[in-house]
Amino acid sequence: MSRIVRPYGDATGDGMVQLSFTLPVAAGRRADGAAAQLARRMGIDPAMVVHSRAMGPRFTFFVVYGRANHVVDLDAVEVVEQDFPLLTDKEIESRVRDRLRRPVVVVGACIGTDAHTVGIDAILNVKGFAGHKGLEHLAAFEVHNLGAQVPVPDLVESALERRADAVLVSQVVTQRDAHLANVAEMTAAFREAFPRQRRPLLVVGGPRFDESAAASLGVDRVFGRGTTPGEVASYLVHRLVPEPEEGRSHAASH
Amino acid sequence: MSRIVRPYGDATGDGMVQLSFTLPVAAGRRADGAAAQLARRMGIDPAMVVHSRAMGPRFTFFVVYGRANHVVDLDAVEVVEQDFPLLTDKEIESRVRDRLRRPVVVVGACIGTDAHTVGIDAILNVKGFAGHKGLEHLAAFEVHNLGAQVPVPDLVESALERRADAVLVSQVVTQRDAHLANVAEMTAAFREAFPRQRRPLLVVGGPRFDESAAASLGVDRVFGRGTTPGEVASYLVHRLVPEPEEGRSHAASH
Amino acid sequence: MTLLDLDPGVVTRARDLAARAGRPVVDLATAHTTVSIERAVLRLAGLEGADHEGTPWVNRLVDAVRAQVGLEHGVALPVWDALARQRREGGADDDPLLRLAQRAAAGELDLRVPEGRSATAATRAAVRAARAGVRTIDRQRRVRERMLERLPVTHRPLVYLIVATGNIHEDVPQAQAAARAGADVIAVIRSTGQSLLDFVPEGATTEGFAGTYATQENFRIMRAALDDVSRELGRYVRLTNYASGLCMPEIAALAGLERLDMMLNDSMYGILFRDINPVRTFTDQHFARQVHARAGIIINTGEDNYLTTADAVEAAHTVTVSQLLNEYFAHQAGLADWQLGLGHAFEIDPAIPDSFRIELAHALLARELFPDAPLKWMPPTKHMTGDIFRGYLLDGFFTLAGALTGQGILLVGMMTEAVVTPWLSDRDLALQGVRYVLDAAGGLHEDFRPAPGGLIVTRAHQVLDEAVDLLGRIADEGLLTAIGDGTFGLMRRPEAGGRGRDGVAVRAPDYLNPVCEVLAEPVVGEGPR
Amino acid sequence: MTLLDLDPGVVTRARDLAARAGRPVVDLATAHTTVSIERAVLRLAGLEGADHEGTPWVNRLVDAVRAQVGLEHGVALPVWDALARQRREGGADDDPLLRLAQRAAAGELDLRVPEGRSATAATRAAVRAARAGVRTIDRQRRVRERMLERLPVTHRPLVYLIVATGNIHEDVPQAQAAARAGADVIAVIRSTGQSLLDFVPEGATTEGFAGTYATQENFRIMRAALDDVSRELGRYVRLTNYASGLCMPEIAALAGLERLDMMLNDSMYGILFRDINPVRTFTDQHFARQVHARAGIIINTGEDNYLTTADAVEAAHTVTVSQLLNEYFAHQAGLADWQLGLGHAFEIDPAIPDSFRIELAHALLARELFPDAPLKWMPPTKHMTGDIFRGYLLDGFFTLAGALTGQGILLVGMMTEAVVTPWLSDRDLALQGVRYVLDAAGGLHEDFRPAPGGLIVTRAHQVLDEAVDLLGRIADEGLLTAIGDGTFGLMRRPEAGGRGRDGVAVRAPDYLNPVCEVLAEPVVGEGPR
Ligand code: B12
Ligand code: B12
Ligand SMILES: Cc1ncc(COP(=O)(O)O)c(C=O)c1O
Ligand SMILES: Cc1ncc(COP(=O)(O)O)c(C=O)c1O
Repeated sequence: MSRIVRPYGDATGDGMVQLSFTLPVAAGRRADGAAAQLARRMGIDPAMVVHSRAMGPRFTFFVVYGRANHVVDLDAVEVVEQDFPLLTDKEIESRVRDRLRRPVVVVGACIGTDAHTVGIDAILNVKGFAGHKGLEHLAAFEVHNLGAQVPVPDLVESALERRADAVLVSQVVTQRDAHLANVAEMTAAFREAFPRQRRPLLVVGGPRFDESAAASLGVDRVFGRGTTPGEVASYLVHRLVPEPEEGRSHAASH
Repeated sequence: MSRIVRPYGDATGDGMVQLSFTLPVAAGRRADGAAAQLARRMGIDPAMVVHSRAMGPRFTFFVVYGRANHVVDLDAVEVVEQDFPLLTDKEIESRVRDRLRRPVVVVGACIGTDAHTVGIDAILNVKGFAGHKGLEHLAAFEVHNLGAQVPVPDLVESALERRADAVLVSQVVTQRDAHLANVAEMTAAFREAFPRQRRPLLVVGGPRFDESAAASLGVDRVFGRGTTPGEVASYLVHRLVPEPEEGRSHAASH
Repeated sequence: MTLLDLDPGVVTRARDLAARAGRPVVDLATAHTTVSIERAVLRLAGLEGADHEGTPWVNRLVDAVRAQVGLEHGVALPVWDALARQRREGGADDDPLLRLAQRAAAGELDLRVPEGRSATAATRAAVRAARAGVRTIDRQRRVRERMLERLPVTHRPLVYLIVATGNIHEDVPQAQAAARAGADVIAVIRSTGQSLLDFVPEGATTEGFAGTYATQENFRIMRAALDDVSRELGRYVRLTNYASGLCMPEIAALAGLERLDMMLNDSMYGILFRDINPVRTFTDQHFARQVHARAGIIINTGEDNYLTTADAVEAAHTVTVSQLLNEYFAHQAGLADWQLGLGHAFEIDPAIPDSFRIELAHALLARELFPDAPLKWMPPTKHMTGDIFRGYLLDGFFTLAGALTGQGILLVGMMTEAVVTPWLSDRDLALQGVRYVLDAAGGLHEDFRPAPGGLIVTRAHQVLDEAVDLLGRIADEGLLTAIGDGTFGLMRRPEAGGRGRDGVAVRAPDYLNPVCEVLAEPVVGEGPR
Repeated sequence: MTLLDLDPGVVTRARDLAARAGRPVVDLATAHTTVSIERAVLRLAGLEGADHEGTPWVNRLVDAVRAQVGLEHGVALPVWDALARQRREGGADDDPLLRLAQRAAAGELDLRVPEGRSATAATRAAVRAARAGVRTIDRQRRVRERMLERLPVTHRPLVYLIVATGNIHEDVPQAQAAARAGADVIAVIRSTGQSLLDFVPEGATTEGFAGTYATQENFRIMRAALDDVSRELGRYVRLTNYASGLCMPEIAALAGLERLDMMLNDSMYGILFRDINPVRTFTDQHFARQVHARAGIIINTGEDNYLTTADAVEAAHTVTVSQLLNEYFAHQAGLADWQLGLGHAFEIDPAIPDSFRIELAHALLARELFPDAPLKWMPPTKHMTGDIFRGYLLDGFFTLAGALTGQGILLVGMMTEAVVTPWLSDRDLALQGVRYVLDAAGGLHEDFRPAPGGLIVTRAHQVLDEAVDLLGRIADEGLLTAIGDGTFGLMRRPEAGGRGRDGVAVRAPDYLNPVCEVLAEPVVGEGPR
């Protein structure tokens, strides 16, 4: 099987894509030309500007169709493969009971000014998500969900107080990269408050995160849209209560 | 005013664009990664894969949002500016009456297997387009509209017979570049049938043509989507019945 | 359902006028034959294949007959007469008809119009041969009926989707994907030029423009692929193609032989939109419909097309007129009401105030005029633009109008209508949109009660009245004159003009069409569905 | 319109129960004051501006009062008493209140609760000062009424659109563009964190997250910009912001002073979705609504939000219950029915069969329960995904539901709901979609007659019955208990919890709120609209 693929409109290899955007230029032939230029710079050639619409005197919206000349190299795809086994509830319960002999302590919050709790609640609360129950539902976890708009210092304090094994942070609002700024503030605070060895596992999640950005964000793991509680539970157990052969990358140590 | 602009999402310079396409890969994390890779290769970074949907086991459809890092250089935009004055009906009538002293003879057709006559009818027939009446409506033009699916040899013959000043060809179906093939066949036939000097003006039109492609298509002019009869009439008069100061690039000579 | 409170008197009057306008055309059709009808006869008698240039043997043989003895007697008499002689002459003969055609092509054949006993013998042999073909059609019909029992599709509308890659081998997976995603009917659009070809191409084809050639082999491949996916899904997926253009009768025959389930088949489309000669079209059409009637195929008519060249409000009554004419012609050819997928479309300029309600008026009028016909409801095309978002929304409202007015066959609209032939993803998105509307609002027709005397009711009455007026005019001046005047779709098509005129012949008194003879025999085991 | 055939007895019972459940809360609200109410008093009395750290002078002064004499008497008595003394002490005094605040901030002020003649004098002076503020509100209301006469907006629904760039100077052109493209109401969303700030930021602001700070100057800038565009368009474009969060009363006052036209103002939103203390919220809310009532502002309540955290079918009756409570509280604060933009939303999972008809049932129930309220109809958010095409279609059906059920204020849905705060093009596309639906199908309500005993009618009755049951329970156990139990939006908020509790004080017997005094005086020239 070929490891190089192209976009598919209605035939293999046709490379066809659809694009839309606004340019801050007045509508007209020149604007259409500008749109075609942008599309070509993006590697779309031929580019058909199939729709352009004036939005007031200074902006024009475009729809472009065309052939993207870039290919996708499937071997070079960066993807966070699920690098841990998905465990059943039963496996999680027994592993934690037998090996850790106490519940994994999890502190969760929406930090900064973000008040979107539905995502973190979906992971943590019994109610869960899309038919999967949240971590609370398992005896293997002791969950402290601090809710919305939690200031970072409060989160750190709570993590210290509860002796958290893992801190789960949700960020949904991404305008002006608020989520990145908040996560940076959070990791800095944890680095300051905890010695390296005792720092809880830092996990962030939210629909607009790039799952491959954990290292650059300075966290242990990032979860994106559609995450299920089971994935998070499995990951936490994998990292905190590893099977002997799995290695002890970040086993719970207190 | 800056001559470099970027796409505009909701703030100047944010560069935001929307993109959708299908890849021939099974849905999943790897597919999402492949989509992100393609977007990045197109210069979109960060690229957010906000939607992916399996279409059967072998294809996945994606919607991507992100920041395009390409800029538009307005000075480098290729555009066929309207390089002729837009004339009123009255100007056209009097110019042709006074200077050519006979109507401009126009032969029009949809060639090849294309049966989409609405576009060429819009330009030629009285009924016209979007409130503008077609060329037939002016005494300045003698219009022969041959209709749909006209074989190129028939078109050439008709042009010879009518002593056409201009031949107007419409092409709407573009699948497998049918329009390009048909235009190539047409220009070749006209080159063969007419000495250079007596060859009628060759004009092609249709919604998917790139107006800047006249030279590469070997025609005198290309008209794209939304063309009005007035533009075509003005262009024909400009080329065939030039004002003295306009130069005689292709004046009607028989 | 009588939401519009139509006056039964006016409705009856409309049908009477349609009959008055249509009768002379049926007489015309039954007084002529065409090369394609005669080729269809040979196809049903079992003549398949093409020569090394790709010219089908049926063309070779019909051309030979026409050259030697003229078309007016039909091909059956000269051909079966020649066959009898060929048999007598001896020689390898596992496919005598093919050999005859080959000999005709080689110019080795001496044809004549038999008389007396030879004629009687030729007639009997020809009818026997035709009966074999018709039996195959009957068998396919029964296969369909059985499959529909085992893999039933009870919901309405049937969701109808187009594939058009140009390559039958790309069409197959796309059609199967569409079926899996919810399509009930798959139409394989034909290559742009096919309708003007005076022969049916042969074999599996991979190179079409904006569509795939309709060939017997392509029909067979697609029907088999859809049978597979039907079984997988537990739901019979119907196949559609186009019995239109210069080869309408042959395509109709092939459709019956290969178990297609619906066919685009309009009485005037070829005249108006392909500039095919009117007499040729009406003659072909009558024969094609007789074959469809026998095959249990649902025909889809093409009124929607008028609204792509004429205005959907101004010309609304021309749609109604054409539906009534199509109904009349269909009945004359033996089609039952359940086989009449009369066409209409959601083509009103969306910028017009109340456009959606006017659409409802038109759609409901069709529904109430033809209560037992499935009706084919076509999506917006003309007013679709490169604004794919707007287009997606418009398609959603089109679907809603279909659900509110009980349309039977819903052609799925594509957001890229103004841009490209549909992509894989366009179809998937479109089906998703249809599902949303039908699932979320499909039952809303229960709550849809046009206000008495309101815009919808008034508009529907107005269109019907205009239709009656126009029918009156057509009945008086003749349908062919009306077509010549640009009554339909603003296209003017004079009776003497158009392509394919020379393939028409007036039937001689001894004209024989063995297929028509067989079709006139009583059938066993027929039943609606 | 009585399409649902609701039992008037059940409706009356629902209102009676809402009154029983609400009464104790109104008593609670009028028995308390809050820091923000007191700051609102100072604002209406003319105290503007902030210190070099950006802390508003109203905060400085209220904090000083609270520190020195407590909040329970209100700030008016100590402040105007101190002002009287300041006047007597002499000094530069073109803005004595400001000087007082500055002195308080510098710790130079000695405050006391005046008694006897000093109290009477302070009361009189405070009321006079408050009256000036209320007169400005009255003047602004008259300006709005005059502008609405000259630049009338008679169509319904009002098309309501959000801008949210974070930068007031980017908001202005976007708002104007939206108005030109058809928006009747512009809402400027607030920066995510503002609701938890216990002060109102000052000045024009350019840095907000997912919204722009609500400041008096931003209000002024945007109102002026919309006045310009209103004149240009010949149609008064309304401005909306959020009287919500810890500063609800102050924002309400600023909205009146700067002629905002609608305000998001819910009795429970702050409790449920910002974890603000219930007593604080209810107390703030009562005062804020009194100000809104006087300003002729339409409030928009927040029931739609419940359906983002709870299921829209299961929790449908909680919306009805909350609407009835919001109505009761609003009436108690003096708001008229035409000022009640009660909220609800199109948030049913589109995958549910008949989801659209169930939406119609819910929307029609609200319409028939509150026939004189404008009703705020919110678009799908929760079930929007990155599939922007599907989202665009869903938004179209949302608009249709609004038109079919006569909603007064239509919040325009965005196809990018699940992705980003709206782009310029999203708004433009969205308005185009709204225009299509309203123009093409806006009149369809004439033809919409829910089948008697059908799904829509049955569902509406069921929701009303469930609402009555729940109201009964709440009336018995108390609203605060119900909120603590997670009755609304599945959020549990105990009475003692939440932010801002320490800004609440029980009113002392001598508590004076000069604004409330003025609001209780009869007004001249008031009239709906
Ligand atoms: C519900 C909602 C609200 C509710 C929130 C109620 C609540 N208690 O949470 C209310 C109505 C209060 C609200 C308010 C606002 N909202 Co809001 N809201 C939404 C909405 C509709 C749905 C979000 C949601 O619940 N998704 C469902 C959950 C289950 O999905 P999720 O969050 O992605 O979580 C999943 C994964 O991401 C992951 N995950 C998430 N977090 C975490 C954490 C960890 C540790 C892990 C492992 C995994 C994980 O797992 C979850 C399950 O799969 C979205 C639009 C949309 N359709 O997405 C807008 C949206 C998120 N809101 C937005 C905005 C701007 C606001 C406001 C600021 C503006 C306003 N509208 O007034 C306010 C203020 C909120 C604030 N201060 O933060 C924007 C954000 C834009 C951006 N990208 O920056 C959105 C995208 C809407 C929009 N297009 O404008 N909102
Ligand atoms: C109407 C229509 C038809 C009608 C045509 C009737 C007729 N007599 O013309 C009918 C129903 C017959 C038809 C049939 C088919 N159609 Co068709 N049809 C359309 C439709 C809906 C509108 C085209 C139209 O009339 N536009 C209005 C005119 C005014 O616009 P225009 O053509 O762009 O012309 C303007 C300019 O381009 C310019 N212009 C055009 N020509 C010229 C020439 C000159 C000299 C100049 C100066 C200017 C000029 O000026 C005009 C005025 O501004 C389009 C979809 C769409 N919304 O665009 C599909 C479309 C064009 N059809 C298509 C196809 C594939 C077909 C079929 C092959 C398949 C089928 N559906 O069965 C058949 C066969 C037709 C054939 N053999 O060619 C495709 C083409 C795909 C592609 N890009 O290759 C489209 C895009 C639909 C789709 N998405 O699949 N069609
Ligand atoms: C009734 C009818 N027949 C035929 C066709 C097209 O077939 P062709 O052009 O291949 O004959 C159409 C196309 O829409 C149609 O509506
Ligand atoms: C009633 C109500 N108030 C307030 C808000 C948001 O305001 P904030 O979070 O800024 O208080 C919303 C948001 O949707 C709302 O519906």
